[in-house]
Amino acid sequence: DQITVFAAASMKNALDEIARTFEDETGHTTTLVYAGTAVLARQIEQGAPANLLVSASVEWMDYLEGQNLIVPESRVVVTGNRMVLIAPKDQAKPVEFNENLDLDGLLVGGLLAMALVDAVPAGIYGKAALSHYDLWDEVSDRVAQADNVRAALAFVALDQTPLGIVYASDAHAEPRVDVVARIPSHSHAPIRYPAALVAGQSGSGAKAFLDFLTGAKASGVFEQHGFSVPGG
Amino acid sequence: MTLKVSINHAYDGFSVQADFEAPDGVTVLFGRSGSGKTTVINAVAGLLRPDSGCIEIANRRVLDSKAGIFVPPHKRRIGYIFQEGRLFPHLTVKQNLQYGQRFVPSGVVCEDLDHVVDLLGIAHLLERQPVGLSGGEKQRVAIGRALLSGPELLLADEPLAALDETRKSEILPYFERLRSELSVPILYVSHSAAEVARLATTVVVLQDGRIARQGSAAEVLSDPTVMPTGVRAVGALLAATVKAHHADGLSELDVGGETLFLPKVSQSVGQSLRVRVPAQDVTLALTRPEGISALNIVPGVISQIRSGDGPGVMVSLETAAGMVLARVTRRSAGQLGLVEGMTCHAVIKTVAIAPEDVGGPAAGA
Amino acid sequence: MTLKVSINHAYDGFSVQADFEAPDGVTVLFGRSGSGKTTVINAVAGLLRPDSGCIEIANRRVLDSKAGIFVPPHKRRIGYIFQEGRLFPHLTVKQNLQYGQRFVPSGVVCEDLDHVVDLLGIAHLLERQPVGLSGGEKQRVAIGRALLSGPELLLADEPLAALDETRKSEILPYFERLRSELSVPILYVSHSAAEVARLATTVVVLQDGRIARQGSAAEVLSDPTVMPTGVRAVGALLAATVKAHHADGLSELDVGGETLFLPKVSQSVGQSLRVRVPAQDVTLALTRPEGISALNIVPGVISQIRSGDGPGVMVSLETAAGMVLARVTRRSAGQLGLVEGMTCHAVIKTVAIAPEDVGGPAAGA
Amino acid sequence: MDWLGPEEWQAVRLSLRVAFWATALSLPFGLLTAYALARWRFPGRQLVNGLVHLPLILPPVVTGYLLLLAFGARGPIGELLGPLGISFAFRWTGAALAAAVMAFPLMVRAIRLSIEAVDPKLEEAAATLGASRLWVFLTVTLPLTLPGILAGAVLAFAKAMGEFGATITFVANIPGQTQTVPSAIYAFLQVPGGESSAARLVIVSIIIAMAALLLSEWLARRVAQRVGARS
Amino acid sequence: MDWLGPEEWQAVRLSLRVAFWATALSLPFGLLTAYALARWRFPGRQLVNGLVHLPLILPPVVTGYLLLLAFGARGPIGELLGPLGISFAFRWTGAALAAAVMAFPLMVRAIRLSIEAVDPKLEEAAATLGASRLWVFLTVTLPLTLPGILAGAVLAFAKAMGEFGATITFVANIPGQTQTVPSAIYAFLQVPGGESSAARLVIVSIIIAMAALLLSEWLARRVAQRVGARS
Ligand SMILES: Nc1ncnc2c1ncn2[C@@H]1O[C@H](COP(=O)(O)OP(=O)(O)OP(=O)(O)O)[C@@H](O)[C@H]1O
Ligand SMILES: Nc1ncnc2c1ncn2[C@@H]1O[C@H](COP(=O)(O)OP(=O)(O)OP(=O)(O)O)[C@@H](O)[C@H]1O
Ligand code: MOO
Ligand SMILES: [Mg+2]
Ligand SMILES: [Mg+2]
Repeated sequence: DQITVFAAASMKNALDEIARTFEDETGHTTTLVYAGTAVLARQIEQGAPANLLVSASVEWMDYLEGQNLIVPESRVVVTGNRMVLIAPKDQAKPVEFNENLDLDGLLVGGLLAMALVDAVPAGIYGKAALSHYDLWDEVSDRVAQADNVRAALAFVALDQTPLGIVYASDAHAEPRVDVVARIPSHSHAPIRYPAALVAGQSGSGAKAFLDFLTGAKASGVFEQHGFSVPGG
Repeated sequence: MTLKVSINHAYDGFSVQADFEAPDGVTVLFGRSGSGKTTVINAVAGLLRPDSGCIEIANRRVLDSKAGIFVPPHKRRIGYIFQEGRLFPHLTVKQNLQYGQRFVPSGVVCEDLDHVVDLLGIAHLLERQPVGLSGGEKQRVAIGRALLSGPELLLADEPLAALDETRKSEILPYFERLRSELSVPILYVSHSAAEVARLATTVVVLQDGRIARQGSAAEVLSDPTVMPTGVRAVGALLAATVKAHHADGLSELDVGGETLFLPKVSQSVGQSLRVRVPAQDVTLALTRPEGISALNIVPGVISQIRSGDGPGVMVSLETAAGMVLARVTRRSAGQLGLVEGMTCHAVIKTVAIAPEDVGGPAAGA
Repeated sequence: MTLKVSINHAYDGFSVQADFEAPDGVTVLFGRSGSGKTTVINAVAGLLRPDSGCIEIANRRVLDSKAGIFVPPHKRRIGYIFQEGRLFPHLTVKQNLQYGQRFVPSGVVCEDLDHVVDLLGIAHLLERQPVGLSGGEKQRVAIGRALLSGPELLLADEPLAALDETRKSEILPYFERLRSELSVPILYVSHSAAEVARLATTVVVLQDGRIARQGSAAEVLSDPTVMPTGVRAVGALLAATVKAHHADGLSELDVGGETLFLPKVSQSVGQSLRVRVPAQDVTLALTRPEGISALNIVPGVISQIRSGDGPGVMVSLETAAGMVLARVTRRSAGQLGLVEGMTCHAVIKTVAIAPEDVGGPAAGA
Repeated sequence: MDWLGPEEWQAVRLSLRVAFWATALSLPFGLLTAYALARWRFPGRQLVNGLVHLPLILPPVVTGYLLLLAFGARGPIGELLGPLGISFAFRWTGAALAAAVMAFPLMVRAIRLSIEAVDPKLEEAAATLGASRLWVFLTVTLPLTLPGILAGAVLAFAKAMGEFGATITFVANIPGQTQTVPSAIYAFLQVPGGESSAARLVIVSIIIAMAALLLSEWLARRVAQRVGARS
Repeated sequence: MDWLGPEEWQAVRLSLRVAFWATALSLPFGLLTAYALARWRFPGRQLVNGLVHLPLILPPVVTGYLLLLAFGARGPIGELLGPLGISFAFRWTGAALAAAVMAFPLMVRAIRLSIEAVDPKLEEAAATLGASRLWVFLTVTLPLTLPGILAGAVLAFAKAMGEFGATITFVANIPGQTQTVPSAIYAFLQVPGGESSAARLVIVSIIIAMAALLLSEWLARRVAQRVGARS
């Protein structure tokens, strides 16, 4: 079969690898379409030719489910992630991320890079974590919000901001940044990447790919790219 | 009637009200700057929709404001020669010439490209772009282009005004050839007496937006009261026939039995032509002067003496050659005791007749 | 010397090589179309950088190709009057006039706006935009604008060429007034004999990019071999003084003791002026003709008879009024037996002298 | 060149195709709109003018979203055209539509200016020679406007080559179908280590766009020469 | 109007400020570039022309990224200007810079065309009256180019109002500092159900841009009248 997968852009590296393995093993061919989750969800709403959606946002998956645009039974969480606090390489010592965190001191007048805190999942999680430790009000007007988490990562990687909050998977792949703190996952809603078959478009191939995504090989690849299995 | 015009049009502060009929041949719309000539000719072309009126071209009604008829320019079957040429800069001369050909209704017999090119002497220009042409060359191409669109009426709005004297005398003969060799009637706007003299079958004089006079070229040119360009342009128009060309560079013309010598004219022996004799170049003598360098001395009877505001009087002399006008000072007229009915001689200097005042055969004249 | 020019410039297929000095007064660059006049005047203005040469304006060297000197146009202290006016469309007439004033070097005494406005009769136009002006009005403003920039040399490139006869005769007097009332020297490009006659102190004749002749207006105009516009433009230039204005509209002039009657001239009694008498308007008579309407009969001695290619010969007559030229047919000359040394009479028709041939006092002439 | 992978070459080819068709197919509409804005006085003229400029004013994402709503498979226009076999949704044709819409204001501006520069007197002259309004337009206005049309077209082409926001929002980023060079660049920029791949694509787009630009300047000069500046 | 929240109003005000300064400050450079491209023949002219067009050709994200590399706090130009107290990084000035860069090709195009339409004979005339090249430019070329400059400026303003990709990549989205209307719209579109909030901001930007457009057309007509078309 020819399977078209709509997937959140930040999963490109991992999914490309998984899809290759899947193709090799099954003989199916896959087309991976990457864009922001919001864009993909809207397109599915408008009848996009996707067999499968891998979302970076639980909310959008809920929304599509509410519109009966996905096959609810097929919905699974394929992987998860953690948030981390990062700094440009070799510029900061590891710290603890808790209510005693001296963000002010760490920022030294600079900004904290994040994804859009009210719109993009990575930003929403990050803001939740900061709020959880009562750090949000202190820094809220010093957050440089990027349109996606990659751009936030770039700010730190290019040494434009002293700190950033991004996914562990992003930090993992970017050699120009150091993780200075892992953000406790209980401080925000669990980070999950739900996937589901698109209603009316679900062939057997798509189902097979979805199964493959939840399989052990895929989990291994996800882990290699810094994703962490939900609950793990 | 080739053309019937009856229009009213008002601009801010100026109105044109013109009513005339133009027969075959060349009708010159004559008038000073701002008298409304362009307004009239544009109305005929359909480039201007007058407030009201009625226009007929070759018995087709192209405008009738009462009946709500307004035929757009491209359906009027006219050819318009503009003062500035308006050649299409992106086409070669040949393509410019051929531009209108494709729009000629089938069945209409139309001028032949080669013939027109010949007539206008532009064969060597065909492959060039208009940019490099001189003003005179441009105008000849513009004439050809208008001709080749198969018009039932040619319009020309001061086609020579932008040219210098040399170019002017280069182009005028082409219009004469159009008049004599082709059957298309022409409505020609001008404020030059020389052009009227050479081209006009009929003259329509416009003054301040009104028709002041209509008549033959000879009538209008000899009338100082309507000459829009002033008394210096008044003159007689004589119809002549070429009798001989002489070896010393003079042509001998017969004008109603009288002989006139002019610097060599282009017509051949036996052909007729018209000669404008400006009134200011005519001297009057009581007796035939002897021992004088002027070759042309024509006797006649004074039929009228009109004086204007200036120091001059206009004397009309009935001669065998036709009416000759002489403009002399009031003082001379007094000293010579000129009165109507008196016999005297018109002395016309041979070399004073300008080449632009000697024209081709007068169609219909 | 006000202006020294010595330049070489080659275009594709045409080269200009001009070398002349212009004294104070009006120097007319005279030549037919394409002879290189604009090239020369643009080199003087600095709008064209000639291949090589040397130009001095009022003893300032503005071009010296050897020394690598090239003063840009805005530092040459010239005023240039273009054929097409080139008024700034976004400025009012007044602003156009004042445009150059701010660039006048301090310390230079410059024409006064009111004086220039008066001189040119444009007071009523000051608040208008150039768009609505007639061609003649535009040119007057252009003249004023050039004057007010405090130039040490005025340049004019056929400033009247784009105008019709009426407008021309409207503007010419203003140039005469410039010549007589202001001290700025003028380099004036023209191909009109009438303009040369009225304006020129010195004439430089250009032919095919070379200087063919340089001399006073009277000399050049009377020489058929260099007249660029052909034999019809040749004529004598007479220096006259107004003796009286008569009630019948004639002015009586004294020309070297001879009396000449002309239609009323604008100069007042006692003032001097120049009159161009075109050769073709002069008739020769062996004896003083009687009973003839021409008022001006001047006796003289034939000093030269030149014949050209055409049917005419040019007869120079030494008279008390100065040299008078008559163009008569070869046939007449033969019939009358004209030879050098012979005495005869020049008959000049009063009304044949065109108003544009009668000019203001000749500065330096 | 082996420094672009097959998928990248595919994106380059697709971008060229998209930009070409976006330009070619919007040209007649651009011409018509420019002519109408330049020469006609009709009620609602300013409205049309404003509408044409909208894609310039709005964030591309919004334009893409509006296109998605209108031309998507479920959108009103999409449903209308669907039975005719015309579909834009998630196909390269849709990418072309998005690029065309985004480039339209630039194209119209350029053409309009050059139409306004054509002397109406030449059009009058053509009419007196028997040419109807349409013929006048085709044989006089159009050729004289050619330099402007060229400029407009190449501007549109360049813009189409670079369009991203509206395209990805409207037709996503499907390799081989809707993944143009800019979306490929975007995708590369979304993953760590993608910068160098992105940079290679950036260089390719610059080369193509520059070539188009140079070509157009050269053509415009040639046309201008032939037509004769200020004749 | 109470249908926009205070933060949205802030975005509107900021967008206006950004677009205004982006237009105003890039205008002199746009003029100079347009003049150079229109009137001077210098080596590398086509290169400059190409560079000017780059932001049109490249995906905005790339432009934003390049701006970040050059003008960011650690970028070569950023480090140069930093000590002078000029900083673009994460400030509204950076948003203005990004908008200016993105709008620059449009501005230059429009101005260049109108400079090319100015008759050099008028400039010559001014020189003979004593005006130096600069004066000629200021008193003749510039006023005669005004309609084109206006058109270019308003085009740039409109584009600046709509610019998003380069801006957010360069200076992020800091409410009150760099959150322009387009980033606010983008943010709304990222969450389910955000469409209606986005729509309100879209309408506001349309109104503003249309007003600018109408104003410019009106001004251009007035100027053209005063200057006298084809005189
Ligand atoms: N579009 C117009 N609006 C207002 N007035 C006009 C318009 N066109 C012409 N006029 C005026 O109408 C009068 C006649 O103009 P027209 O062009 O018909 O004259 P003309 O005889 O052709 O003059 P010319 O010999 O100068 O060409 C002039 O006073 C002119 O100012
Ligand atoms: N830029 C140019 N390139 C090539 N040839 C030129 C150029 N300018 C002028 N010429 C040629 O040089 C010759 C002299 O031109 P110029 O304009 O100086 O003559 P002119 O005497 O002013 O003529 P006119 O009376 O027609 O204005 C002409 O043959 C013309 O074709
Ligand atoms: O991959 Mo996302 O939708 O930018 O978080
Ligand atoms: Mg007229
Ligand atoms: Mg010249």
